[in-house]
Amino acid sequence: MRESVRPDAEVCRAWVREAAARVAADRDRLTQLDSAIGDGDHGHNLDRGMRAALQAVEDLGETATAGEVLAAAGKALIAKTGGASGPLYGGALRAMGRSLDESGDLAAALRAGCDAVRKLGGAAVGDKTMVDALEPAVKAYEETCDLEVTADAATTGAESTMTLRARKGRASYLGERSVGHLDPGAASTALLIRALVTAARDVRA
Amino acid sequence: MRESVRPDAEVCRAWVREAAARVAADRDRLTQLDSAIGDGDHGHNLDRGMRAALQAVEDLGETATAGEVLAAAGKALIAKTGGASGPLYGGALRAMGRSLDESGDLAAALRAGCDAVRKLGGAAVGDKTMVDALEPAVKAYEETCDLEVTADAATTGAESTMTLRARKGRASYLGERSVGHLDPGAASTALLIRALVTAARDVRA
Amino acid sequence: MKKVINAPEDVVPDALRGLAAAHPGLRVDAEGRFAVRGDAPVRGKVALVSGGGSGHEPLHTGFVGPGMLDAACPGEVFTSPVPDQILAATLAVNGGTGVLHLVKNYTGDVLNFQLAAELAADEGVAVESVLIDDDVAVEDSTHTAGRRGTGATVFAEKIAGALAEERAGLPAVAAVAREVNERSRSFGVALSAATVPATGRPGFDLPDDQVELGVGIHGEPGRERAPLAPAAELVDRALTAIEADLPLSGDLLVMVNGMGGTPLAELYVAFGEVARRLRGRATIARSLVGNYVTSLDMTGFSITVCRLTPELLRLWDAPVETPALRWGR
Amino acid sequence: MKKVINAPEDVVPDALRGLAAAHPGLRVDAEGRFAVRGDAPVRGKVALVSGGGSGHEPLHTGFVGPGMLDAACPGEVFTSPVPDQILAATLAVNGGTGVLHLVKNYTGDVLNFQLAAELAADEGVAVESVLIDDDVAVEDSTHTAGRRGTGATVFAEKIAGALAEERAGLPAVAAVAREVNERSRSFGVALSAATVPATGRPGFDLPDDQVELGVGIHGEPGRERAPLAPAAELVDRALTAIEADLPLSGDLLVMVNGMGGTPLAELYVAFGEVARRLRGRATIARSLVGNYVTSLDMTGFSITVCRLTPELLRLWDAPVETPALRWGR
Ligand SMILES: Nc1ncnc2c1ncn2[C@@H]1O[C@H](COP(=O)(O)OP(=O)(O)O)[C@@H](O)[C@H]1O
Ligand SMILES: Nc1ncnc2c1ncn2[C@@H]1O[C@H](COP(=O)(O)OP(=O)(O)O)[C@@H](O)[C@H]1O
Ligand SMILES: [Mg+2]
Ligand SMILES: [Mg+2]
Ligand SMILES: [Mg+2]
Ligand SMILES: [Mg+2]
Repeated sequence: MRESVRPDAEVCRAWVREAAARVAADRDRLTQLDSAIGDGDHGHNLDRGMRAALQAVEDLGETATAGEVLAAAGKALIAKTGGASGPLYGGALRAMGRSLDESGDLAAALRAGCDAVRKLGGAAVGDKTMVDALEPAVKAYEETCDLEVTADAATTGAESTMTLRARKGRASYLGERSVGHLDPGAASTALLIRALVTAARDVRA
Repeated sequence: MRESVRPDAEVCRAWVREAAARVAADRDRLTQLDSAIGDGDHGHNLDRGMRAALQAVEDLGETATAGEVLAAAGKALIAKTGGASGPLYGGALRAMGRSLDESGDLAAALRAGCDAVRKLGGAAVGDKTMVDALEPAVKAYEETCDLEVTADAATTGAESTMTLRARKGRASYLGERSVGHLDPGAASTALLIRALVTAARDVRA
Repeated sequence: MKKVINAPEDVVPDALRGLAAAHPGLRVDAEGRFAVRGDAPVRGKVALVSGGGSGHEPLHTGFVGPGMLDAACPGEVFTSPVPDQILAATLAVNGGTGVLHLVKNYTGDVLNFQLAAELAADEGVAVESVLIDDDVAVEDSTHTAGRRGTGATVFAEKIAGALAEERAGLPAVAAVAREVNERSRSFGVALSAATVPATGRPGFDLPDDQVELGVGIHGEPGRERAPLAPAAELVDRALTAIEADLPLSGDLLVMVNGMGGTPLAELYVAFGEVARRLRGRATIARSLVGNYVTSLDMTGFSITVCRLTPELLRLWDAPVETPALRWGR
Repeated sequence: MKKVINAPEDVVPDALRGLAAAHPGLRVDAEGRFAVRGDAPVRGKVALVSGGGSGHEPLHTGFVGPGMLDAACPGEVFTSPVPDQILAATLAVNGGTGVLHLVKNYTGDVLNFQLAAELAADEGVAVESVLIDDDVAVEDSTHTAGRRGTGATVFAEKIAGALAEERAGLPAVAAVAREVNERSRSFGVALSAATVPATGRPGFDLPDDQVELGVGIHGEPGRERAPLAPAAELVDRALTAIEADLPLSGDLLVMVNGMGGTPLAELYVAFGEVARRLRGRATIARSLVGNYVTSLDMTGFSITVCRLTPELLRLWDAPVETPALRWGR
């Protein structure tokens, strides 16, 4: 088994940059997913939030730590995203930041982020939320320390929401009618994790 | 020159019946004409009014005079049509009724009806209103006492409104943009006069 | 056509039944098609009667009550009321000191109110009529039907209603209504047409990138089509048209009125632009933002401005208690 | 998309600027995105703060003023507000005796208000939160997100606001808000979807002959589609759903609420059907008919019913002075 990555501030900055770019590119797709089983704003929310996060990170001094970078991004996400995903993603990034500054270890940080989402939102795997992408991804990283495998697990997890009936979030109002649609938050989670792979690889290369 | 017809109660009843049927059949076309340069209700207004007029005439006793038939129809038109056309057509029929009971003569009655419309509405020929169909029809009857010629004059008059710019009624709000459309009230006037021809012929036959 | 109705021909009486159920302070005759304030007739008070086609709610039924109208007569949708109902309402509210008919200037309304006034006079009731014609979109000349009555109707009903409540005589109440009309101007902008229940189709077609400038409240097309533009520009077009006719300064009463299908937030956006454009040149002393003179589900807005005098302002502020306007009590 | 706006991203601050211009009795921070009553903070009074996505106007900004809310925080369109603005509003209205957060039960609203409450507590302000979850269209269980908050929000804001105005303490004000919520139920019917400015497309597609039963106020699709039917039948479906959860008898407060794009006359038609259906079984003691909790330009309506107690009725009747509700003063 590989060793868990110890992302530095540069990797974290690159992650936020890459994530913002991917969310901007996929904004309309994510919003469309949310139109089908939610209120049609997820892509726009997250795009607004990620642009603010990117700005906040760029406004940070050169000396900021990895943890400070994620904390700043998380705070901006909370301040600008709104909706359910704002506090959830913002809370996750802040928890990851705290964890990184303590341990420096990505596995621990990912677990901390996932715990934050689960604690804030109360959702478990199978509820058709971002947790369905996040939890398997974190588990995969814990087991393999392979970022590609982790990103694939997130994607597979996101796809698994297609057949689920939502029990949390706005899609839950649809009951049976939520089946047959991807969860927008799970889709964006897969995208954010994929951005992390790219960031880690590009910075190292 | 022929002699002016002296319509009896039967002809007047037949006229109301025939007019109601024609308006019902052309209701949507008249409303559509009104949509283009007015508020899109003329056919529906007149249909509602003519149904009430027909009912009122059918409720009349056997002994009602020609004048009483038209007065009842006019009163019902005023009570149920609404809009500009209700008082105008209702007023015209009541004036015709009064004239018929006085003189018995159709030429005089038509002139009285036309005068009533002009007095109530203040429109002259060329203003793009029902007067553009009514006035030439009445003049044609005064000159020829020929109902076919009269109806043709009404139709020609109605068609003449196509190129006019409206100065009265709702179409006047359009200014130049009213040009190129038939006036709905002129169209319905042509139709009502045509109904009179049919009624007079059918009853006599 | 998608509407919350039972049958197109029943919309007016059905809505009147709902009005009656919702507002015990009104007396509603759903068959006779008029609504009067519950304590009518008020002895010794000049009574105000208005009416017009339905589809403009809350105009006029929503303005019946102490401090405003004594009666409202809704016609069929977008069709003026008939003399019978106007006469019945006039007789029901006559308090012995005369009745004021507030009539929006449309041929149909004018003719039907005129017939009703003649019938009322036959029954010994003194009726005066005031025509409201505030819409600057329409050419005004003695050779035409003249300007349409739109938003200023609300102002006239409120202000004349307040004066009547103070027991002013019929000439004074009529005079103040005329004064409000003379000092008021309106201009409307439509983004899409209304669909009348009876026809089930939009009254006009408007391409997705066009607006109808100077639209009428009965779905009459306006005078000009223009490209869809930001709110600031649409407001500018409307105010420019108004100011060409009535220079704006001093204390103003301003209404940004929704056509029915436009969200309140958009009306506030428009009002913000009005305020910005008038800043430094005139004072918005009082305002209304909302749906007051609607055109069914039409989208768009109209702006109505009245140049206030201290007395008009005082009467505007006087207590009013109706379904749609309520303050001071 | 045709809207009276400048740019989609400016709708919320632009509308707030219009709100400020129209209502001098409010203090509006368009950048910070909240509105407070002009005399805030009111010393010794429990302050009420609510908020939620924009696009539901007059909810919540239209309910700020004496007798109702102390502050409202509008989020982006159909998106819950963020903790910063809720915190700023909370601090701005805190009169020293605690602040009540009235939160509609949506995950986003719950989380953002929760974060704001924690931040306020850090600054020494006592905050209690009451969740509004009155929408019977949604399955209610501990395993789900629970029911949505809709029309009962207006009732809770009004009634708790009245009690706070009487200087009741935070526990009592929170308790009466909870009581209103427990005694209230809602159900919505959409005829067409709303178009959010940012996306420019309707939130869902509804065939011309179908309605969405149990629709949410953020354009969330409902639970079931059904054929378009007469108003009487649509009302019956809504009331049947409500009564399955809360048997109706005694004195009721009933709101027939428009979704934004539906003409007032249709809402009165619906209210007439509600009154007819309840006749003989319950008393409509008070009612509201109009646009109170809208969904931009969505067409359709919702029904909200609250089983009143004499005390709730007394508080409902207490004076209120806000842009959208005003009586008794
Ligand atoms: N309780 C929850 N726990 C975890 N994730 C949730 C929860 N509720 C919602 N989500 C996620 O948030 C996504 C929706 O985000 P977004 O559209 O931005 O917020 P909103 O639903 O408030 O409009 C959902 O697709 C889901 O993945
Ligand atoms: N002043 C007038 N004199 C004569 N006819 C008129 C006048 N005003 C309107 N009309 C006629 O009435 C017709 C419109 O009738 P209708 O649509 O029923 O009434 P409204 O315009 O009130 O909706 C017009 O097409 C025109 O022929
Ligand atoms: Mg969403
Ligand atoms: Mg017409
Ligand atoms: Mg008409
Ligand atoms: Mg949302």
